[in-house]
Amino acid sequence: MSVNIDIRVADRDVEVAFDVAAGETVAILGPNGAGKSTTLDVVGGLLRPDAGRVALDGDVLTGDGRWVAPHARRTALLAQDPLLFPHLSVLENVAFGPRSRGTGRRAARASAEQWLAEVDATELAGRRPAQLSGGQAQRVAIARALAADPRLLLLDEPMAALDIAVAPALRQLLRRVLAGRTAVVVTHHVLDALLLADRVVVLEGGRVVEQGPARDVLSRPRSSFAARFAGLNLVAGTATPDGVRRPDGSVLHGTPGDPAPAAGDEAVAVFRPSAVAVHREPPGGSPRNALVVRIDELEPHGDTLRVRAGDLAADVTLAAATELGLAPGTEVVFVVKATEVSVHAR
Amino acid sequence: MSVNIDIRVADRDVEVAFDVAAGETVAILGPNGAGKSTTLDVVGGLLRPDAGRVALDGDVLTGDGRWVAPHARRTALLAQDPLLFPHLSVLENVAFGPRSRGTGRRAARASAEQWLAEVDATELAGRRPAQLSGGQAQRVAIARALAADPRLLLLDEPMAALDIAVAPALRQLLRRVLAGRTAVVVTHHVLDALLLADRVVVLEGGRVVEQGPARDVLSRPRSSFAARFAGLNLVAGTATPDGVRRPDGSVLHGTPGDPAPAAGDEAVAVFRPSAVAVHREPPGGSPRNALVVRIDELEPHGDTLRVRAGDLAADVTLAAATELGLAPGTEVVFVVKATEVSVHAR
Amino acid sequence: MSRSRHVGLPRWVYLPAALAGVFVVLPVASLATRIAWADFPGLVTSDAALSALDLSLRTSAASTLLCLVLGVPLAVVLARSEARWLGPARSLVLLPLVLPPVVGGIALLAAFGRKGLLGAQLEAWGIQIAFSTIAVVMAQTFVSLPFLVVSLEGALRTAGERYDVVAASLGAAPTTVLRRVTLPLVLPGLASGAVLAFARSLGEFGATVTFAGSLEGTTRTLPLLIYNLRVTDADAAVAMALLLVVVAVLVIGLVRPRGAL
Amino acid sequence: MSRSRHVGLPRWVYLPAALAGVFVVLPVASLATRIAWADFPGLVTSDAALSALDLSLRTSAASTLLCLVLGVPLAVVLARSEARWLGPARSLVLLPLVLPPVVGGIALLAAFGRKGLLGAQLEAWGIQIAFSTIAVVMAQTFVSLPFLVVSLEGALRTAGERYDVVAASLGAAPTTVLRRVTLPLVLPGLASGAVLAFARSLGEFGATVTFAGSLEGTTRTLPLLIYNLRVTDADAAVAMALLLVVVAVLVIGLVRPRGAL
Amino acid sequence: GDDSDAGDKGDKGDTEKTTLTVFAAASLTKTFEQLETTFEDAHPDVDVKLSFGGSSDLVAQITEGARADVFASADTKNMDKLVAADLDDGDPAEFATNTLVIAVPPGNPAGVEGLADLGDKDLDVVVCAPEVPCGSASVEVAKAAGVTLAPDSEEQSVTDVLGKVESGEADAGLVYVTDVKGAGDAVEGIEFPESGEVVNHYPIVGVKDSAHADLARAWIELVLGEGQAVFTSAGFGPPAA
Ligand SMILES: Nc1ncnc2c1ncn2[C@@H]1O[C@H](COP(=O)(O)OP(=O)(O)OP(=O)(O)O)[C@@H](O)[C@H]1O
Ligand SMILES: Nc1ncnc2c1ncn2[C@@H]1O[C@H](COP(=O)(O)OP(=O)(O)OP(=O)(O)O)[C@@H](O)[C@H]1O
Ligand SMILES: [Mg+2]
Ligand SMILES: [Mg+2]
Repeated sequence: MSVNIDIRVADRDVEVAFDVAAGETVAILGPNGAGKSTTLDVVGGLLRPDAGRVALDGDVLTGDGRWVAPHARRTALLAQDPLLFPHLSVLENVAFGPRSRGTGRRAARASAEQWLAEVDATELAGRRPAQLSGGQAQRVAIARALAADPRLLLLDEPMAALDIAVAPALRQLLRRVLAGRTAVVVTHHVLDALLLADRVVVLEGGRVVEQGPARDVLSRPRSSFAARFAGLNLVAGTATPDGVRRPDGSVLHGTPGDPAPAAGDEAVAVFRPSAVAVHREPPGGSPRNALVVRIDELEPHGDTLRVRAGDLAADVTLAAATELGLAPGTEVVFVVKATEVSVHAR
Repeated sequence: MSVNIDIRVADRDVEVAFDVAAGETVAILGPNGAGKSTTLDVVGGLLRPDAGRVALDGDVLTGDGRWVAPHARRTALLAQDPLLFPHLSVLENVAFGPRSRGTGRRAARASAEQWLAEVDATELAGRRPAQLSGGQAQRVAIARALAADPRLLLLDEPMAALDIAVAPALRQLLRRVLAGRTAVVVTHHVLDALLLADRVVVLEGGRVVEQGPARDVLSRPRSSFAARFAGLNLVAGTATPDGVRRPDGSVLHGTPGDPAPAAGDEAVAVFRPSAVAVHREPPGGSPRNALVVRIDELEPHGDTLRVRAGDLAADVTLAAATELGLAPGTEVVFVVKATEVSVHAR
Repeated sequence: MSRSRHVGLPRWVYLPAALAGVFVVLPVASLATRIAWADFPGLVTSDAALSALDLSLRTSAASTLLCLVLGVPLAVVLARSEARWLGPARSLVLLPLVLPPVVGGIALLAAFGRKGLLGAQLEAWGIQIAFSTIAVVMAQTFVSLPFLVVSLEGALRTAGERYDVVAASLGAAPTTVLRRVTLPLVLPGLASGAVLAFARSLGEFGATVTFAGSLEGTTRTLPLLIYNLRVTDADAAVAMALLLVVVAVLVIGLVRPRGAL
Repeated sequence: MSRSRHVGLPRWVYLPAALAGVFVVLPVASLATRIAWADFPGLVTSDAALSALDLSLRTSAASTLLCLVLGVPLAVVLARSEARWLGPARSLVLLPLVLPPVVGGIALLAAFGRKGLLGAQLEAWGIQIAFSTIAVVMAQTFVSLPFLVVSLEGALRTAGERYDVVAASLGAAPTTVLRRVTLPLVLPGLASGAVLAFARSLGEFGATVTFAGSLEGTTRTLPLLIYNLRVTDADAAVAMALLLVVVAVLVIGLVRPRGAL
Repeated sequence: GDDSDAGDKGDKGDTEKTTLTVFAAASLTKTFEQLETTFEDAHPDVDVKLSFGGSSDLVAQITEGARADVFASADTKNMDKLVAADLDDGDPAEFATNTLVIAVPPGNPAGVEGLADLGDKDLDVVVCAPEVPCGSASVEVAKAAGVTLAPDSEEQSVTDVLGKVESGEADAGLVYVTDVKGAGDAVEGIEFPESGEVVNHYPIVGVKDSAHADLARAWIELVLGEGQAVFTSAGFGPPAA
């Protein structure tokens, strides 16, 4: 299910082109009004672009004079507003997709119940949408989109309005269902982008300003928007009980993150540059990780200084940098507490 | 404008009582379906409680056999769903509140323009709500609620759906307008709670499980829900150019946070316990802050250990704690990087 | 046990509303005072009355059905299609509304009568429509259709298309969307439209008498009987009219879905 | 330049929709074929025709206005109030719908006629309604009111109350909510209702002739003239009917708001 | 004379009754309903169906193909239309006449005494519209009497005139003698000398191509013969010819 997107919507000044490989999840990031929802609408067939084309596995959905109706695209779109059908119960809402695809009443019901259980909303099955809280409605809408079993899943801010207690569970659910599925997810949250997406596309003012593998974009953002929330340190390796073993055999200690990896799994350790302390000598004390590195460059970042060494970055104040006499080529120790490092399954 | 709330909505199993002092902002926190929106609806007069009362400055709005109609309460409610009037332009939407209160056409327009400018949406003034992106609609809805100039402002997740580029600006705007205003804000974000609210009320399953000054609840949460996202270190003092001067004269270095304080202002430094490293001796290196403290207690916190010393807490791994031989009564150095400490104006 | 968020109505609204109620109810109540109640049971159970009532109910039900079958698609097309030529088409649907019913009957004769446009063809096939029960149903459908179409189209436009779009993106084909989302959502409007059509059919007189004639058991519906009776026995006519009203209110009361008029 | 999200319609829908269109348009078109076009201009510009047309337009406009003034509040109360007694009240509004118009006229006489319930009182105040233009307007209002009320109530229920609630919480008093939010949001439904009421008034015959009589310039509206003419000059009647149709379609086409029927 | 089964060409089973359809002017409603009983008593296997309406409506329906066996008109003008359309089966025969009378509400509250009072503008007077038969008769009578009528309404039918007088809405109206008689106590009739000047004639005829021409002839015979008593007692005058 690879997707080629190359579209233009003139009256919203949106002109976007990117591809999604088969089985890949792409996250779209960007400020309000950047054209994220517009892009999803066009791919889902809810909006006709002025020009360009959208192709799924080579089948042209839009463009070249062709037009495939939304229902025939098998692209489920979860919009920003949950828009549950007010006249159907929660269960009937979730069963709507399967029923529309011709699944029998009983099977559709069973699959709806299963998806409701997945989003932790089993007890809401008999309610009307008007009787749900905002976050509950959002969860049901997620279940409904997933139950439709689409070839391409389009999610527009699926995690907005979720309380922090459910969000991790849903993030894990999404990770599970997105694995091996072709999907496009709009999000404002860096962790969602990192954990759910293989690749990231950053939109600004209706144009793609940056795209690439999620790790690259998030660790070394080039666009100003991505830079504001990304710039993370990402260290890949295999999971150990208390951290990640790097290819060179050293272990980076951390605490298990949202999708906690089992020992031996592929994993990635994530920590913010601001959490990295820079020392001339390895210090004693609680921090578990002391990495000896050679500074590549120093770049000012607001009133702090970003110290780059290989893949890693540390943010320090100007005062500290002066005091320590940091300069490119200096050998230093990057120190980061294990509690600041979260280890996620890849 | 003090508010007394003591209500019961039987069919949603919500039974909530708390007060809001004049000029105070209260944040309501809690998981999905906890009854947050229900509480706001009752206070705003959109829902009749089965029992109990709501009083504004002693005037009974609901209860004791009285009932004041929503429009007569002067309580503006910004609901979770922006619900902009589809038949009015953005400007007319924002001018709706002032017009309804009897403001002249021109004055209402002027005030609407001003509020639109405040939420950075001036260029949207002429659009219809259908032509807005999700986040744009949310911003306009905020402007509309503020323009109504209510005695009591009720905000239900005002920051959901906002991109991270606008969110800080809007948070500052809200801080400005909430200062000295009586308001109740529902939020899922700890930073919002900390920065916008004087007091925090935590709901779970329709009941108040915890309430108190924002700093107390966020630094030492007692309810399980609050514990999941709070537990911050908060250090109050006066702002210096690069940190906060504590009452004892020592300076905690940090980077300016969202509402950056001017030097000499009252300020609060915020940092997470996980960012605090524990040393036996002050280490060299980039961290600016080394605080000598005596350990009060050690409490296990998942697979980490929370080390409490006076007002401050540090999270360390069990391995580190064992290695350092931490125990109550031990004198240790809490080390935290200046880049991990954000300094906010109070 | 959902409790809807609720905003009060301005008090003054009740004054014109009550006035409107009185204006509608008072004449009917006055009519009831004119009835010789002693004769009433006998009058309304006479053969002629029962046969007319039976015919009225059957034809009105049939024409309401026909209105639904033809009118719902038309309303959907008018509400949802954006084709230019629909603007004028929309006005044409109003024709039977403004035509006095008798003229409507003449128009139907001109189309389907023996000498009408299609009539010759139909006659050749051995079908004679005019002056049959089918003609009654056609006359009623002709005058009632616009009521269904207009009120349903208004409801469809008010409801908008947001949920249709969601349903389509979940894989529902247009027919499924129509059946499971669009129409259920406008159920109050659809019910209002059907009620209007049924009521209009039940009270239909002019087009029926012209196009279908007035023959007991075949084409003489209750309004036609009432018209006839008025010539000979005004009291009986009034009693029969009251019967019609009661029956209509009962039927409508029984079939209307919750919350719909 | 908003481009609405758009879901296609099932293709089969166009078949019954087209059938419905044909069923409505064909008779009227057939009628047009019966007209002696040479005489047409003369007929429709005769004094009698012009005076009847003028009277029809004036009375229909007046009764539509009256329907709006009385009917909008009634529809709002029926759609928004939750009082128990409104259930039966709702059915009562339908009465004039099912009453054959002639009986409606008799009912109006029973209420407002000289010997009617209120008539004696009115006469004492020196008000005589019968045989006046006011009677025409009353008869038209009586038969048209339910159309406005029913279709507006359907639209109000479909639209729901979410925006009303928002408006109230922004400090809008109920009257402001009604004027600036509730009614603008159901504008398509309101327009449909007004069009229905206007059209029904324009075609009204039975109640008018019974309650108001038929005198040129005072009470003889176009449908009454058509009925009269039909006896002596069927062709003239048909021509006049066509005039009525054209005028109605024009008036409705000119006044209807964008997007409304 | 009635020859019972003579006209029955019914090819349906003997359980099915043969239907004889009679179209008659509305003013004949009561009398024809009486005759229906008489006829059906004499012809037990025949079901008479009566269709009443304005004479012009009925003619229009017959020309448009309505299946009628007999047509009885309230005036000669409409009968002539049927003949002109060549739908008559034999010559129409006149079976009754009718004259005008002034109808006033019970007790005659306005004190109407004669036709001249109907020219009084202060009285509420209703008449039939000149286009309908009773209206043209009213115009002629007034002309003959030298009175200028001042109507407040020109009604579509006799029934409407009667309705206005019964309800007290009008002080006086011009209707037929039979109408006043039929209305019983609801109105009073005031005779006036000029009424003889204008006489309304009621012709009847069989309709061409009737499937039951014999039965139709039997009905017409009943109307012209034995049935005359019924018309007389309803207030009709005898046929002029
Ligand atoms: N129906 C419409 N007509 C015209 N312009 C529109 C319409 N809907 C959205 N826009 C505009 O198009 C641009 C892109 O909107 P879009 O909804 O795609 O933004 P987004 O990236 O999803 O933003 P958000 O994060 O706020 O949801 C915005 O400037 C918006 O104002
Ligand atoms: N109209 C209703 N009828 C019945 N129950 C309702 C209704 N609306 C909400 N509820 C239920 O009442 C409870 C409280 O809902 P409420 O909307 O107040 O939650 P909330 O705290 O605002 O949650 P969220 O964070 O998801 O917005 C929930 O269990 C919800 O399902
Ligand atoms: Mg969006
Ligand atoms: Mg909520």
